[in-house]
Amino acid sequence: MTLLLRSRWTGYAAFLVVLLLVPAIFTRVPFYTMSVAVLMGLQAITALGLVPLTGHGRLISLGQAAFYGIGGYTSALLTTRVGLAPALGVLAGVVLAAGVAWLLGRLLFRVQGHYLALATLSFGLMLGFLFAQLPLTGATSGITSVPSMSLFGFQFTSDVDTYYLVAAVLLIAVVLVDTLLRSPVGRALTAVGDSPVAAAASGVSISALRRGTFALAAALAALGGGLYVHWTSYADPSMLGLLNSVQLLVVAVVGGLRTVWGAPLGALVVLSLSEATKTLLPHLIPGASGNYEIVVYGAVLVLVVLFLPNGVAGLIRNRSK
Amino acid sequence: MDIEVAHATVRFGGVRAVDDLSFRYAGGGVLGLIGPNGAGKTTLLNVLSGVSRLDSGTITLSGTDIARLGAEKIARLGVARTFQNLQVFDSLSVLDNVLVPRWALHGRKAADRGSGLTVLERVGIAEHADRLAGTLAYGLQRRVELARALAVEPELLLLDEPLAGLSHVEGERATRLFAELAEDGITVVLVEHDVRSVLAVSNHVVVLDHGTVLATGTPDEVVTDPAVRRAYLGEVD
Amino acid sequence: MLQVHTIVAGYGVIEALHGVDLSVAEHEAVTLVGPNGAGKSTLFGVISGLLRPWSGQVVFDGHDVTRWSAQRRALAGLTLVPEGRRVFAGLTVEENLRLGAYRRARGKDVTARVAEVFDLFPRLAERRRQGAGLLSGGEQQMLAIGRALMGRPRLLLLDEPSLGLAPLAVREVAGALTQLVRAGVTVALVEQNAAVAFGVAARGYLLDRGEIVADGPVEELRDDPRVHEVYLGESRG
Amino acid sequence: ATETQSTGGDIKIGASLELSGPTASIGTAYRNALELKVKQLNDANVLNGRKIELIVRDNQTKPDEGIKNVNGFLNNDKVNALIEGGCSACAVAAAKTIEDHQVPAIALASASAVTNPVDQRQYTFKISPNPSEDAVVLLGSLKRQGITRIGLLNVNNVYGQDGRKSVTDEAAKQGIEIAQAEQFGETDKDMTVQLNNIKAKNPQALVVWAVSPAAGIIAQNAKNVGFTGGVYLDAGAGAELYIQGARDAAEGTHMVFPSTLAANDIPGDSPAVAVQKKWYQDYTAAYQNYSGFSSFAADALQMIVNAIQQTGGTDGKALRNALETMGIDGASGRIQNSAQNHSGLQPSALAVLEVRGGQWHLTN
Amino acid sequence: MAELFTGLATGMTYALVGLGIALIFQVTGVINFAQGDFVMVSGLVFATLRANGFSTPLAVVIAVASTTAIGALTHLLVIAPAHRAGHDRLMILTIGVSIVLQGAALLVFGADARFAPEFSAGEPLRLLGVAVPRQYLWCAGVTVVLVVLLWLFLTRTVTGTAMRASAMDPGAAQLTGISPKRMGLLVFSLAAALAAAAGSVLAPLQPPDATIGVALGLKGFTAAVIGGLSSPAGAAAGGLVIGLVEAYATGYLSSEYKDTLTYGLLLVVLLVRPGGLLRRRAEVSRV
Ligand SMILES: Nc1ncnc2c1ncn2[C@@H]1O[C@H](COP(=O)(O)OP(=O)(O)OP(=O)(O)O)[C@@H](O)[C@H]1O
Ligand SMILES: Nc1ncnc2c1ncn2[C@@H]1O[C@H](COP(=O)(O)OP(=O)(O)OP(=O)(O)O)[C@@H](O)[C@H]1O
Ligand SMILES: [Mg+2]
Ligand SMILES: [Mg+2]
Repeated sequence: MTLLLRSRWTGYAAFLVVLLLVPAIFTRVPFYTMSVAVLMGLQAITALGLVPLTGHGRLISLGQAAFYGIGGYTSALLTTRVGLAPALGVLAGVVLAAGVAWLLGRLLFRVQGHYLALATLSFGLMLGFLFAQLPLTGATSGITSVPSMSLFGFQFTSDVDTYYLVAAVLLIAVVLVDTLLRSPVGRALTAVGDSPVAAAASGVSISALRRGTFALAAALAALGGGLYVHWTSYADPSMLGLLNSVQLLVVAVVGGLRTVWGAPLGALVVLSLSEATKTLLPHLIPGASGNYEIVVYGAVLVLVVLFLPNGVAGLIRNRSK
Repeated sequence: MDIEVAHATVRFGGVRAVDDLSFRYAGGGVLGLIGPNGAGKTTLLNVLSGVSRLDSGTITLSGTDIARLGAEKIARLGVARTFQNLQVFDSLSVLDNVLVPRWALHGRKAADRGSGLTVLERVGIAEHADRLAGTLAYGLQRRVELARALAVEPELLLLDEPLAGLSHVEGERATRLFAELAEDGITVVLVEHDVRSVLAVSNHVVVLDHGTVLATGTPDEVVTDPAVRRAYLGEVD
Repeated sequence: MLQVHTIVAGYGVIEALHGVDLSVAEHEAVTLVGPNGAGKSTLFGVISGLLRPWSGQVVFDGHDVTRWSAQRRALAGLTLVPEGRRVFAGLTVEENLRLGAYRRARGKDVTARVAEVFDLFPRLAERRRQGAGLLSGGEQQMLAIGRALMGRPRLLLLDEPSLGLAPLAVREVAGALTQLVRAGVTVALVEQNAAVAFGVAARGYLLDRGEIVADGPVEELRDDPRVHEVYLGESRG
Repeated sequence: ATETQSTGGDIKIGASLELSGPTASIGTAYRNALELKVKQLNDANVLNGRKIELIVRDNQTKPDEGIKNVNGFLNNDKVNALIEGGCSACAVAAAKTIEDHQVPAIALASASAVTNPVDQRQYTFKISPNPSEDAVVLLGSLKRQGITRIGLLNVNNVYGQDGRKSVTDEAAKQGIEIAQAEQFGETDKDMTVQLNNIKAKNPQALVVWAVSPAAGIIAQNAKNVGFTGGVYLDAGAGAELYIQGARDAAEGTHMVFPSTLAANDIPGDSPAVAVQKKWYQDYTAAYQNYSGFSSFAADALQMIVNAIQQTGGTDGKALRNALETMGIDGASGRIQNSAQNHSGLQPSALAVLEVRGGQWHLTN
Repeated sequence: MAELFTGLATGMTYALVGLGIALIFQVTGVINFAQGDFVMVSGLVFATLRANGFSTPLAVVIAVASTTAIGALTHLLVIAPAHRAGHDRLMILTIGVSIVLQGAALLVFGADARFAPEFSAGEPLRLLGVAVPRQYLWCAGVTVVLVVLLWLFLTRTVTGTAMRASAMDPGAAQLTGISPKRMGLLVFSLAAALAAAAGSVLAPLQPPDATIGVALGLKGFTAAVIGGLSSPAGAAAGGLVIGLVEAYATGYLSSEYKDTLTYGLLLVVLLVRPGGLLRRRAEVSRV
């Protein structure tokens, strides 16, 4: 037990150290910038919800971007139109997204769990098209001039400042989700994923558990989306795109769906890959502007998935054994 | 726990898996439930545990009508079951398999390692506590099913072929366990094709065929029933 | 017909078989018995090609088939009825059976063989258009056996064929196996039902913790104290 | 950040363009144009020995990627100026970063949010036909022909919605009635139903805000539903691609576009006209097909170079000031920026063109 | 009336892409995100060949052959080596393939759309007062033929049954002599061939460019989903339903909110009929 505790807290500590080292590294390695670091953090936060939902509960969501969008738009609207403080705006987005997910879950999980993928797909598309049309959400132009994040009087305007904020949020989110997964609730969730019938017959309230997990995933996505709009000062319908949901699944699967380390590792690997191909390849193949890098990026993605059956996180765990 | 089944019917398309079935069992001891393949035994356990719904008829457990309750609600009434087609939680450890129902039904306090191990010891798989349940041999997974049901601390225990795949040695041990459980006051419903064991531990036996009661009585009464011999045991024995 | 030389096999880092030797002569019926977790299914997995051994050799019909895929072995006449039935849940009973003869028979022949299986298991005939996943446990077991018979194997491996079958059906299966052996099919059988194991087979092996600890004619094994300790228990098979 | 930028060496210009994703064909035309223009400028040695170095990166039409590209250019490549492609959302999302770094950027995107509000877009400029100016030219032309009732069909994205708003506003001013307005999705391939709804209201002309290949499909659909009024497209419809896509339905349809596209028809031989004609010829010689989008990219680069020549250095702030007051006669026509207007392509650059004999010509 | 024809016409294009997605899903449980890119490749090959003087039949044959080869290669190089991979990983692998195909197509064909003439030249036909381009009849014919052939293949031939079986339990399939790898190869080749047929027949109507794969795949995916993902016929029906809903929403409600309405309706359908439109019962196994 103490060993377990120790390994767990060393994991968090190591992660903290890595997070703190990122600025130093990212300003020295040619293809990184702090904005890449910020985006990695945001994608990690957003993809983190897929670990309990998809990794343990075996529910595939293709609507994670919809909640990312709900979070972003809610905060963008409340801060620009009502003048709410950004932190409160983000909070409101998180609550709204979780609430919507909870209600949607009420309808969805009453019937069949694995139709989640299909229903979230249509939900995301519907919402995306709606936001791209409504005058309230600025239609396809989106909402511009969203104020920067501020907390306790501190303004997060630069990429570096934003990075520290995102890193802190990510660390807290990772610890929370990890704690949840290690708790009896997490065990029950895994049980529901393995055999819903047996879990129900064991007294587990499967619909509540699924709904809760869905809401948690939605809340994390909304958190990522909220931080994103205050960083770029801009919310636009592409936030809700299906491709964004797919990208989040790619991040989570490449990282490893079964552990909380999968989301940050996946974000690190996937984004590094795209940045590296984009910046380094033109130097390797002269005159290869543009399209070679897409091919190489896709091919490397395939190789990573082929050779790391349990994601990048699995690799690290195997090594340490 | 008193079981009353009245005019229960479960249809699948044209098939009547349970067909206007009625019987009553006063509870306590072991109720043996036997019958040929496809007689409707598993289907009956499914409706008793809320996994399937009745198409018509009623089922009451100690006076509570359970026809409209879901599996989880029925579990809260103190009903536990095992599955004929293994349904262990593959990606959890053996110990966690038994802790899930303890947490769900009795709260965090009841779900400690010690209490889990006690249950595992009872079915003889404590040595495998920390292995992933999905990697165990078939016979051991069968016992994980049993342990998980016991972890509920049920009043009514529904066992669907709990001895299938167990070695003789383990089968005998499990049969003794059923008798002990009955002595502890748990009502055990035992579906099993190992007739010798069923007859040995049951107080009362119901024989199903084509979804209805073919015969019912003490073990001695049913084995000598010619209809049972013809439909289930075969002429010779 | 089959020789297995010093097979070592396992899963991940766990070694389940520590150098097993076994052989089955043509037209012979052999049984492999042992406690749960001994490695019986693992050994059958290796023989059938579902599992690659870490080292050792499988020789079938004079060919070293160790590196052959499972499907190649199946087409060559080596068929396994796997543990846990593994019927194709989304296909109908009849489609399952027809696939049993995949690339080994055509048109009318297949239909004739299906009819033979229906003769053996009339229950399946009643369910021929039903999805196999919806069958009762015993019906699925019948289907798994029937599917294997469809391919007219020369060496038939059965991993607990009696599992989930009602006594009458067990007797029918045992009878059918005896008939097959008489008709010249070679059979190897894992069974927890000692009556079936020792009834059908003439010779047997006792596997315990990944090693063969005894072997010989079934009459001898029946009285072997080691067999009693880990397999038969108090009662007599 | 400005002090780290080079003052004596090569001039670095970063271009974040859509080379994959739904608008890759436009981004690719921009890249071709930039590469051609860089070569021309370097060959002509316009910067006295200092070479222009162009770095192109794909933004996949995604704001996230756009931000990463722009940050990489500014922080790692230390570029002296930026060019952003046609993805409006990418340009808007990157605006804040560009302000922070005080490096001038010229976007080729059309949305007004790219340069508005100007006080938050001090360093961002754009060159592309402004929807509002297109509308002025287009509706002015319709009005002169005595047309008073039009139908409107636009694609449902930033480009189309901007156009719809501009046309609606301008129509109100000119006293033209919009009998029926319809919309279609970015990936839609059949607009028969929308055109039927429009035709049912009997407008005299149809105004279309769509890009290729949808624009070509619309021309065909319009013909098939039997719409007999004039068809007027906005600049996005594309040049050759539109004609190829619309096939014989293209004949007689119109488009507002920089007159460069009909370079051979432009009367006179003033220096301004010569620039347009030369670009048309150069681009066609280099890439066989002329792309109507190419001139914007060429002009963006020209303006940056002019600013460097003017200020004699690469200080971001000085360049910005120069761009803000700059006026040139570019390949796309007259461009004149001001403190209030960072989107200086002039209506005078635009003309209404017509397809005759499978070629774009100036409408008589 | 125009709504009906337009709806059916666009629906058919969704259906053609959805067919292959449903086929691969039904047989392997994998959602193939590269299906739209197969269509794209075939469309580009077809259009390029036509532009270079090849006849329609020859261009179709070459387009189908080359795309089928790409499908087979996809399986051999990407899917087969990932044996034992879960569906989530396989899905990501197909996303990787989709990215590679898009990049490769950009390199080979450039970014511009390619235009191809219709299979049979001539003015659009007048059906009930509506002008319908002749190519749509080709689409309709091809869709119907493919759906019927596929259905017959999957349910009436041993190979079709074996294919479905190997998806349900590859191990058990091996025990009956089926090679899951061969079946996988067959299914990917078949799906690519379907995509290729779709790509050629659609090219004259929807000028293909290197980047349309994603949008096509999305529509096909949606069609397959509405059809319950359980059968190619379902996907075809799903495609037609989306096409019709879109067309009628555009015609009678609002072209501005047509997509919102379409997907809102889809969501409602999924909530009311979780098995998709065509399926009566979702379960195949019990406890
Ligand atoms: N979901 C279903 N759909 C169709 N038929 C079903 C379904 N469930 C059960 N059946 C049929 O109902 C009958 C009863 O099945 P059940 O599983 O209850 O039998 P059983 O008595 O448990 O048999 P066994 O001893 O073989 O386990 C069987 O013939 C089975 O095929
Ligand atoms: N998938 C697996 N992963 C890891 N270990 C496994 C796996 N399958 C079996 N084992 C282990 O291999 C050993 C042998 O198992 P096997 O299934 O061969 O036993 P068995 O003799 O068939 O038992 P039973 O009578 O219960 O079926 C056991 O210790 C088991 O836990
Ligand atoms: Mg049963
Ligand atoms: Mg076994």
